[in-house]
Amino acid sequence: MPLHDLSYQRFEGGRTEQLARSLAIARMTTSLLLKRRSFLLLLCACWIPVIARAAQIYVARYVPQASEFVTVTARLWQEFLTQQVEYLPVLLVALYAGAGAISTDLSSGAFVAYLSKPISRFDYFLGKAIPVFLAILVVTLVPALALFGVYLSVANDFGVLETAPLLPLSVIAYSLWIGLYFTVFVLAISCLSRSGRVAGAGFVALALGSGIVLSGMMAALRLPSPPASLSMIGATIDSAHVFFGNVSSGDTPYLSIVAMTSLMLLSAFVLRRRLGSAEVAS
Amino acid sequence: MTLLRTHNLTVRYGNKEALTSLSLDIDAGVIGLLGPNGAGKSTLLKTLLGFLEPSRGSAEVLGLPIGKSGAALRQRLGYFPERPVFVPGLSSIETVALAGEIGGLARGDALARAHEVLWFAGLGEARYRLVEEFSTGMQQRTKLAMSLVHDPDFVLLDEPTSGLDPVGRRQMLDLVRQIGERGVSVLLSTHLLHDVESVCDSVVLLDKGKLALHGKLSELKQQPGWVYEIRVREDEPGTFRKALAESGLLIEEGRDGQLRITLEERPTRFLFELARASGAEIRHLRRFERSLEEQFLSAVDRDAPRDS
Amino acid sequence: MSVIALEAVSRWYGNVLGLSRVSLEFEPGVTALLGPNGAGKSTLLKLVTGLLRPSAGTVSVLGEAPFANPTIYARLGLVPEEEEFRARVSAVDWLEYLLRLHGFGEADAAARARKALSEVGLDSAAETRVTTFSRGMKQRLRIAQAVAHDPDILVFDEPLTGLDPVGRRDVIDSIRRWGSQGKTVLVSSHILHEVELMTREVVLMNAGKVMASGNIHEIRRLMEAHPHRILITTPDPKRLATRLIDQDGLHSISFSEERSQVELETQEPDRFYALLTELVLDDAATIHEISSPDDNLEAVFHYLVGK
Amino acid sequence: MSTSRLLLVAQWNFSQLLWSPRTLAMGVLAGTPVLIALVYRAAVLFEIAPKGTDFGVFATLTATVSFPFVAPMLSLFYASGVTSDDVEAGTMRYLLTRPIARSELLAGKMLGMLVMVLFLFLPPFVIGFYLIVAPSGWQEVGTRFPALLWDVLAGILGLFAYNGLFSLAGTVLKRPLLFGLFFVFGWQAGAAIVPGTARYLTITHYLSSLLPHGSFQGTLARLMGQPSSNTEAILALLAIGLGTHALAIWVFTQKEL
Repeated sequence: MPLHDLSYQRFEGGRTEQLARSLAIARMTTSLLLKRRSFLLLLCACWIPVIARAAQIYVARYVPQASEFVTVTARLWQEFLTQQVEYLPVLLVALYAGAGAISTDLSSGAFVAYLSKPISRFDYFLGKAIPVFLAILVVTLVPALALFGVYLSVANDFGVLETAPLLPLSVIAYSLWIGLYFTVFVLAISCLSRSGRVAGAGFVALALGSGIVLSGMMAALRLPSPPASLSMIGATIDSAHVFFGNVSSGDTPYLSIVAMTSLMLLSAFVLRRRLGSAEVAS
Repeated sequence: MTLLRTHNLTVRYGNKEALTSLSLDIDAGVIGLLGPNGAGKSTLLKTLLGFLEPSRGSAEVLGLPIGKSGAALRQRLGYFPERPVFVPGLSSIETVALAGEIGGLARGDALARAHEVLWFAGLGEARYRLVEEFSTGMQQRTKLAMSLVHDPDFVLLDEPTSGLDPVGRRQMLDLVRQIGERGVSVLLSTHLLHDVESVCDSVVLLDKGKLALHGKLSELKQQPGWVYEIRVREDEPGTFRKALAESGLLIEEGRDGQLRITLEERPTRFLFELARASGAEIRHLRRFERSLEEQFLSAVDRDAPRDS
Repeated sequence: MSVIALEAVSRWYGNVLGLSRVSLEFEPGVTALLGPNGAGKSTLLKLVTGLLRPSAGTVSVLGEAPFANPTIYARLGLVPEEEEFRARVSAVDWLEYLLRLHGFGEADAAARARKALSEVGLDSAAETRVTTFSRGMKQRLRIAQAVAHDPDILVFDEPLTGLDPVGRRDVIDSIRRWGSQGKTVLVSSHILHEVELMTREVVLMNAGKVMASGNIHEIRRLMEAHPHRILITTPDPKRLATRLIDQDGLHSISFSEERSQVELETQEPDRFYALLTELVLDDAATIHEISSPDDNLEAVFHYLVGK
Repeated sequence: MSTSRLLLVAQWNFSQLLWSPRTLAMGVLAGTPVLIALVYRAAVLFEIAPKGTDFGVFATLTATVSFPFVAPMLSLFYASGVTSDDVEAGTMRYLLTRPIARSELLAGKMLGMLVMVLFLFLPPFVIGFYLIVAPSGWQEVGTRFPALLWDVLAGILGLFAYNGLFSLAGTVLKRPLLFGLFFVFGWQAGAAIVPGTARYLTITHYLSSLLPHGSFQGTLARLMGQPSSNTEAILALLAIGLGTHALAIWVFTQKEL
């Protein structure tokens, strides 16, 4: 019987592709999030509006007395998604999953450990962005699609989809759009501070504060309502009109798209500068 | 085989030049990287890893030019950072396996290899516990495993024994030695000269971003002539020393209280006679090796301001 | 009355034991606290400096309980264990502020701050912000803040952390000096050969208890379970070994022709050292080197801690 | 307590906060009244804003931005760090081992903190007032000046209360920011619109009762309950402030850090 050598051994196996390495970070981060009961509770709470909407669809179909004031149109999906933003679910999920994502790595030294491995800084960013993005989709795209399921299973025709055949595409595109928007923004805030708490507070202050200060200003000026494109949440809601094809409503939906794109570009710029700087790696 | 070659390498850090026209040519092996604070040791490590960009000059590690090679070079490098590292919520085994996956190992391979290197690093059942709750010693072991898990050919260790207790330190140095024996080159950056003396083949000493000393450890330690260190037990302190001085020997006193005497050849009866005559008994008598500390102190500019 | 006295002191953190019924007294001079990680050294130092309260027993410093006790702090200087240290001011401003908290006037505080900085070799970095300091510079500053008000009691938790060889040498010399000036200095350190340069007085701790305290060589002498090893280099090891082998009190003896060495283990080292002198002088034996690899702190530590 | 050391700590803490990166961000927040005032003036100049009284604009500004948002946020971002700032920067141990009583140390720090927050809050507020009201003529300024004084008094008392509460949270809790955000945007907003006594456990209630130009809480809140009298409101705010400050000091003297 041979004596086994337990001393240091070299590795003989093969290597994986670059993308697999980002996905490893993403997978680990996601599983860490899902291990936290408070996060699961938050996700559940964010699904409460879904139940209300499902009930609405059900009532509209089966309770004839209610059909006058409870109807189901293409508008339902747009409202559902914008309300997920307006009444904070998207914001809270982004805050929970994203605010500490990079700052914790900076303060715990994990950032340097990741970057000393054969991955690029973009790979790292991707690994951090995917979980946040997915978490946002779990409270937007997934329930919106589930509502289609509910609708089709209770309806006896394709009603809404016949009048608006592109609706599923609109839902998907808009969900991805807000997912991308909040992911990039929250990560940009996250990489600016080594403390997840400060980053989280900054995110909340900017996301909510832009709206509060703005509406305060408009109230002082006695103007009816602030241009949506100037507040983070307002712009997100306003931009939905573009995706759902009712450009004539809302303030200036295209302006909101432009404002959001600018903020994303700014965020990307911040991320690039900050993650790339030598100071972060020290 | 050349491990690391730099040519006029200049790196700026903020508005300060951390490395100045550094030209090095180092062969594979276990190399000690020494230097006072601010000498540029960490800067050199970070430059090799591609965290910092040289403003002038070039460097090649394992035959690959730094900067351009990026990920391909880091595939063959392992890095043990000086500061603590953990991923909140992850156990030691998960952290190391993750490091393995990022280092390009398939998931199953990474987990198996993580167990293997953690075993090697001496972390037993504790590997299932959270790294953030570890003592310094266990954290350092986890860091060592993280730096080795993707099987690098060259590991950069930044103060691996810092914060370790004497037992942990001894074990860590044993591990470094073993890694070296497996054909992995090691660059050991440290302030503890004893560590370098006990595991390194050669030494690179930086001072203010420049090369101050480079050579094989055995050659550096050689002391020309017959110099001995001697310690006696005596009834009346100082008598023996006086007797030595009277006999015309060259005497120096080390900081540890031992006397250093320069003889003409190997020690003879003469010393013992002298001891007995002055009521002393020789307790320690050894050929003196130049300590790395003395070389260090003489090679660096001691009085220079060391601001960063 | 001792400067610092601990009487049956225990300290728990929840269920975790930090210190268990420790009684110790510290007098002026340098005393080193040694032990593996988790031995309770830091807990002890925090108790002495009043950052923690004992769970049981009493700690007294200059006759008073130290927890949050300003009277004690006027006469005590602490270098805490290394942690994040990001004062967003210049080193000299930081020191001046601390000194003013001691009650020194503005000019006095400024002068003392400068003096302390120059003592630790930071003069030229006095105006530099602490956040930009290297690890070693921060450690020097930690030492400066501990000594700037000229305290009688100095407590150092790993004072050499992060220092380069130049800094280590300077600090070791300073610690010796403060000890010889009559200050009571407590030092915890892991680097044993450096401790040996600071003092001979040690307290060895393990698992929250004191295993031994006193002079290193005395402790070594008392450890009868571990015989002393003596290594002798001689051109004719076989002959020397033959001469020594009939002696009483010898545990073991071995020799290697190849390395020209004789190695012996004995409980009575004094006797064998004397014998060696006799052999050389009266029996014409030639001895090139004599050394005792385990008569040092490193060996004592490893024997007591048991690894 | 020796006043000179307490003042020394306060002064040091103030200057530390003043030159911190946080103040840059907070300055933007604190400056919003001035910003809004400038926008208003521009709007009037280019005849965009509909007509109304200038003072009405100022009242809306205080009621929608300054008191419900700027004041609690300023206080939260500073006061919640009254001990943790030093702990996180690793400077706490050096302070604790100085011959100064812990109560004095924390009292000094909190004083510095209060001055800092007032320093950020009041000047833009007063400047905002003048920018908005002054063009209506000095007589109008004179008439409205007592109202401004009441606002300033309310600001001081409100920030004192908020600072105490958030200092206490910062001394006791691990996540004072989360608590604070919940308190401001969750609890205070919620308690105002339910009938009953919950409103008496908010700072906004007393603060809005004090304001000379009416409550800044929404219409719904006004329907649900009456404001307290000025004396009650002043006493309540003082009591909250003193109580929380004292409690924070007590916790700090007992704490092992």
